[in-house]
Amino acid sequence: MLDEFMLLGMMPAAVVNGLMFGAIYALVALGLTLIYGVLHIINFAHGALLMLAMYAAFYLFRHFGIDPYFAIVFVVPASFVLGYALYRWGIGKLAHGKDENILLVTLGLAIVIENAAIFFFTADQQTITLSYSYDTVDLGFVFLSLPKVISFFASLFICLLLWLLISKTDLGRAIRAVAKERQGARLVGIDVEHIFAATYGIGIACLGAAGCLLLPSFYVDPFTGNIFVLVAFTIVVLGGMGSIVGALVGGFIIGVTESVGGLILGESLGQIGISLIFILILVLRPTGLFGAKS
Amino acid sequence: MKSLKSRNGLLCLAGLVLALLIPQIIDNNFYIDVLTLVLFSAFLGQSWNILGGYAGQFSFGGVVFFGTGAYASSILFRSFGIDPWIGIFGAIAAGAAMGAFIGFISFRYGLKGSYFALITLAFAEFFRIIANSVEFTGGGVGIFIDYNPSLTQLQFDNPAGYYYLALLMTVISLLIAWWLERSRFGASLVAIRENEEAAEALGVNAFRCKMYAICIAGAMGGAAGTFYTQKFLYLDPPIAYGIGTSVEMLLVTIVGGLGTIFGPLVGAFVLHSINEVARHYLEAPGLSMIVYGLILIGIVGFLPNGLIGLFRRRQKKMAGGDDA
Amino acid sequence: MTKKPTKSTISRRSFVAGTTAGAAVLATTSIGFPRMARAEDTVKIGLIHPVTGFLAFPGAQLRYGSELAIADINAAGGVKSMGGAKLEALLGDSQTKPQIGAAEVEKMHEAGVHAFSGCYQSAVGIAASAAAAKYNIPFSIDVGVSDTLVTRGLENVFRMMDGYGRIAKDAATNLGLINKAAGSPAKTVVIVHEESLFGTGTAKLMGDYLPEQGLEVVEVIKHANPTRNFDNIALRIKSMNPDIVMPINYPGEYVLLARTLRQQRVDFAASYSVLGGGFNFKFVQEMTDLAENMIDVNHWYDPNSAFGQELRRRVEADGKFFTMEIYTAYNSIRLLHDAFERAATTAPEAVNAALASSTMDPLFMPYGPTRMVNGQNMGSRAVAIQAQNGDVQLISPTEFASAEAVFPRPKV
Amino acid sequence: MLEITGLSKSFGGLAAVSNVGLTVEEGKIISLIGPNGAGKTTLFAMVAGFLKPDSGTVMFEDQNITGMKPHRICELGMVRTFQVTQPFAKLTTLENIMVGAYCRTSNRELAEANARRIAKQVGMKASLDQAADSLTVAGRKRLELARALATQPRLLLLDEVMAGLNPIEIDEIVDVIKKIRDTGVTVFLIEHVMKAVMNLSDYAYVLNDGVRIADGTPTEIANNPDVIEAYLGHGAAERMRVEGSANA
Repeated sequence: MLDEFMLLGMMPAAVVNGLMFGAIYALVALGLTLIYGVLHIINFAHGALLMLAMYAAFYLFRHFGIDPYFAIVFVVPASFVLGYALYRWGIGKLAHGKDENILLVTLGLAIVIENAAIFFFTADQQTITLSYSYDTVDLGFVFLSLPKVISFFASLFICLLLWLLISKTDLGRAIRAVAKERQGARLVGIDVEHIFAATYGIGIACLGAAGCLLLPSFYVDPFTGNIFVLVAFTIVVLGGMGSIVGALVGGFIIGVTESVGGLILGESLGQIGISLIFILILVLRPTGLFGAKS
Repeated sequence: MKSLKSRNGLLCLAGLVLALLIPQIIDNNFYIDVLTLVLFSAFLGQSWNILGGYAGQFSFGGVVFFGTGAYASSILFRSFGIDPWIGIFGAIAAGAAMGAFIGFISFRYGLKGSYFALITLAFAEFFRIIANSVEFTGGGVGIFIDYNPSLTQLQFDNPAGYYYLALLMTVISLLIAWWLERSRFGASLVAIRENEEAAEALGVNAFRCKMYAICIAGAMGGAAGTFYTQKFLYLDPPIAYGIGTSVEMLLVTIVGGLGTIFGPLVGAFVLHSINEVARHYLEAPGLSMIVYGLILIGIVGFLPNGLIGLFRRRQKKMAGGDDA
Repeated sequence: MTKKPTKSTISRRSFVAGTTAGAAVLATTSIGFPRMARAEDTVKIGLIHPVTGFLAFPGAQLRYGSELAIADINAAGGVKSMGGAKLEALLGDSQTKPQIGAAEVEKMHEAGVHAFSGCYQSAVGIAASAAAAKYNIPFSIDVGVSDTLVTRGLENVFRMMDGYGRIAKDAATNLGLINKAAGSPAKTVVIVHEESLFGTGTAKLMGDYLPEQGLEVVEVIKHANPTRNFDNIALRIKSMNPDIVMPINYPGEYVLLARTLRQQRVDFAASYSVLGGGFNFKFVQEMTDLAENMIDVNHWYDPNSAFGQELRRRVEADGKFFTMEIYTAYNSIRLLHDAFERAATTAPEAVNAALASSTMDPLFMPYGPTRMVNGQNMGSRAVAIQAQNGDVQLISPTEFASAEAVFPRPKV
Repeated sequence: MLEITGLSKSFGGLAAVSNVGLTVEEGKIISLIGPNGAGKTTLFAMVAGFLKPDSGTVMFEDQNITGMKPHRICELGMVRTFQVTQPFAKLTTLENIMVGAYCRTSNRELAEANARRIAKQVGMKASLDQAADSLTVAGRKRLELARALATQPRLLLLDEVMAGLNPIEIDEIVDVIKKIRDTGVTVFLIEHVMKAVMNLSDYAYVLNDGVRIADGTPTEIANNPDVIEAYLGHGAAERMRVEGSANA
């Protein structure tokens, strides 16, 4: 058995590994937190849409040989358009403004997308191998797989872009205005429905990027997306619903918690760290680390 | 108004008589079995409805009570030899205790809305991992229940037995909802749902009412757990605490009609029927569920108040006619 | 309304249809297939598999294998002792849920089913076979690792393949043989298993059996389903420096683990999995490099059998992977057909008796005729297979081997 | 009946109410007036148990109720209404009032009878089966009043029940409040509409910037220079502030 000394020795590696994955978690959570922060809805279709993005990256690679990291250029805009359309002509229309109905519509959407994936893509699990899949970056105390390192920096970069978008552009200002005061925004002439749809679109675009970044170091099947959803919820709550910085920091914390928890408690019980953080943060500080106080 | 009420009473009675006769009328065990699943879903849905529909406390982890009850009676039987027909009371108690535990933590800290929904989700996940990691639940290996059809085991050698058990449970759940709609407690829950602060100003002890509600929901979920294990004879952490059941609970209720007596029953009936019919006609993998999902979205889109809303609207019109 | 004595089924049904909207939905869609006039010119086999939901891939493979067997049998003349009665598949979908699986049993019973084959998940198999037991309808488990399936004393349940109990034994024995043949270079094993019944149960047995083969289990690592990141596990394995890494888990985790071990430059004599979820032709062909020299213990066809080679060719020509689900499903149907043939009736008691005394040749599998003890075929056996040059070779036991084991594997 | 001493509350360093004391005598209509932001609603919230005071005590019928939960205070016989009406939107008027009536009985028939009686008293008989969210502003104000009344209070705290009503509606509600007082219920109200205050009150307290600046009969108050100053000065200041922020 491993003794404590050896565990301690592995700790730095575990922390770094946690940070690597945490960045991708953050990206998944980013979409969720944005949608929650502005539209106040919990998007149950999140996992299904992530899966769809991963399939997009997969087929772009298989049929056209497009590297998944480059595929971001195609998948992100497509995801935005899909998200925008889904909200503008789907979720927004059908939900009649009721929370419970939005929940059901997104749930129904998830069922349709997942099963359409089974129907069209089959339930076969797919993985891709890139020429650099097994290349690593040697930090001395740990090997980091090159795809994960690329994903890590790409995630950070995308978080930065999103932050700039939200805080520096007119669209971002409008989004923040709508998030803060719907009626007020409407009164000053902001097309609130358009902003809602755009926000949903941006949220899904984040998923598009996350799908492309995940594919090289994971697998995709019609249910893969759900694997990341509970984690994403936890991050959203931890970081504070609606907070971009919160999602990033939350992603790192959860990534490290999972990694270190797994090391200490074993990879089965170790998962409990995530739900414990989830419960504790809800009880002790429901606004999250960076959330606006109500 | 009076005639409307007595007519509704008659309708319910007729429905009950029909439900009792169904195993005699329908000579088809598949229908009986599907109806049993409908009743089971309706019962679980009603458990969710009391907390989510009446008290307005949406949960994404309703399964946690079901799983706790299922484990309680299974462990009582396996480790202490207590027959399930007694064990079900243990399951009810365990479910209620779980309700009190989660309720105390959540309501004490004033969690509402999405926050409450998410903490229940987190608790379900928490207990799934715990059940996976401790010995007395059988860990990941789970618990097998011996196949032994007899009344004391709550196992039956024909589907009608389970049907009647599920019917009994559903009728009890309907009576609980009926009582809620006519009692001070129920009025308090609804007031809390609509506006907690205003309710408190009018003398409603919101914390206590929510605690009672979550305990009742927990007790019902616990009973459902025993029913499940005695019918399907195996229990493991994903079955006990998986999100699928939580989703089913809220799905049948919202589709049927939130905060209504018959909402969960109507929702369960319609959704199960759609699933069975779609599955029958569409055999290609995935296709039936695509249709199911589309119909679900359609129901929400066209009937924002749930299926019960349809009947409601008609009834309101009739009530108006009576007054005139 | 209270009097309803001697009416026929049909009029009773129409009575219901006229009374409640509820029954109307059910009745008009005829999803129960009215149980009338049981024609004996077909023998109906109910197939219950998870064709939707997260197990849709193995579910679809099982359904495909079953239908292939039914087509082959019918082409060869059906059940000859019953005047050439054809087999007919009733397709069922458990949606991965025990309750749906059990409901499918009732549905098919109403449709006049004569035997079942299913269900992949043990939890579904347990619920469904118990439901079938009420009618004593024969139930052949095509895949289902839990030994509880056959140890409950249900007289209608039979399993052609092994449960994890006997597979663990076979896995240990074969590993011992391979190791000894190479001069016993391997001494230590790290087991990495998933957290449910399959992984936990098998891992526990391996812990008992491996020492008998002179191998020490230095660490048992349990992981969640799903596990998103195997970096830590790889690090732990690296620090233990074992000779054998033994994964016992599902496809997604199997592949992730293999990739991570490679990325982390973990060196060992062999990856030796038990019922390795991800080890199949797809894996070996698509990730040839990674798969090279990995070993799995599983139900595998006999690569030297002409029938097996032909079956593989047909399946692949159909664009499918020739996975173990196809063999077990195929033989599960053959097992039922053989029993009907010998019983010459569909009467459940007679068919169950015929199943219990079955001595069927498994044709393309590397073992002898079936020998049922309490519903479990004691004649079957799992074998060790290895990925070599983009193909899968049977390496142990040697009497069926198609290639020699590469063990220990050459350094990368 | 109600005795408040030294009540203070501040939010993030800003004092909303500081060291306020006042007395409400049984059987009277007492007003609490003052400009916007004077701390009236905060004071009410503390009295009714919705906010914990930083210091000071609230005595109701010689019982210390400081920091008690709202529902307990309601059971003791003191109930508040909300400045921004808080109807149970999806319930009917009758059901809304019944929630209040259930405070005194768990019997459904009795609660319903009481609710109907009170609806009649406040003039809502015609809209009993109407959903609360379909009521007019005046209707909602009445509903707020009716619900509170249904808890059978001995002291009724009314927070601006006349705001947003037209003069005719105001006259009607003034009438209703007087009748309530005549049934023996003490009324303590926050009001902006000066005319109504003059008309209604037996005694009035004036709050400005969280501090009690005057008290007396309505006539005394109306002639109190401090009060006039507070209202006008603050009003002027308010106007300037609004203009200033619009330019920013």
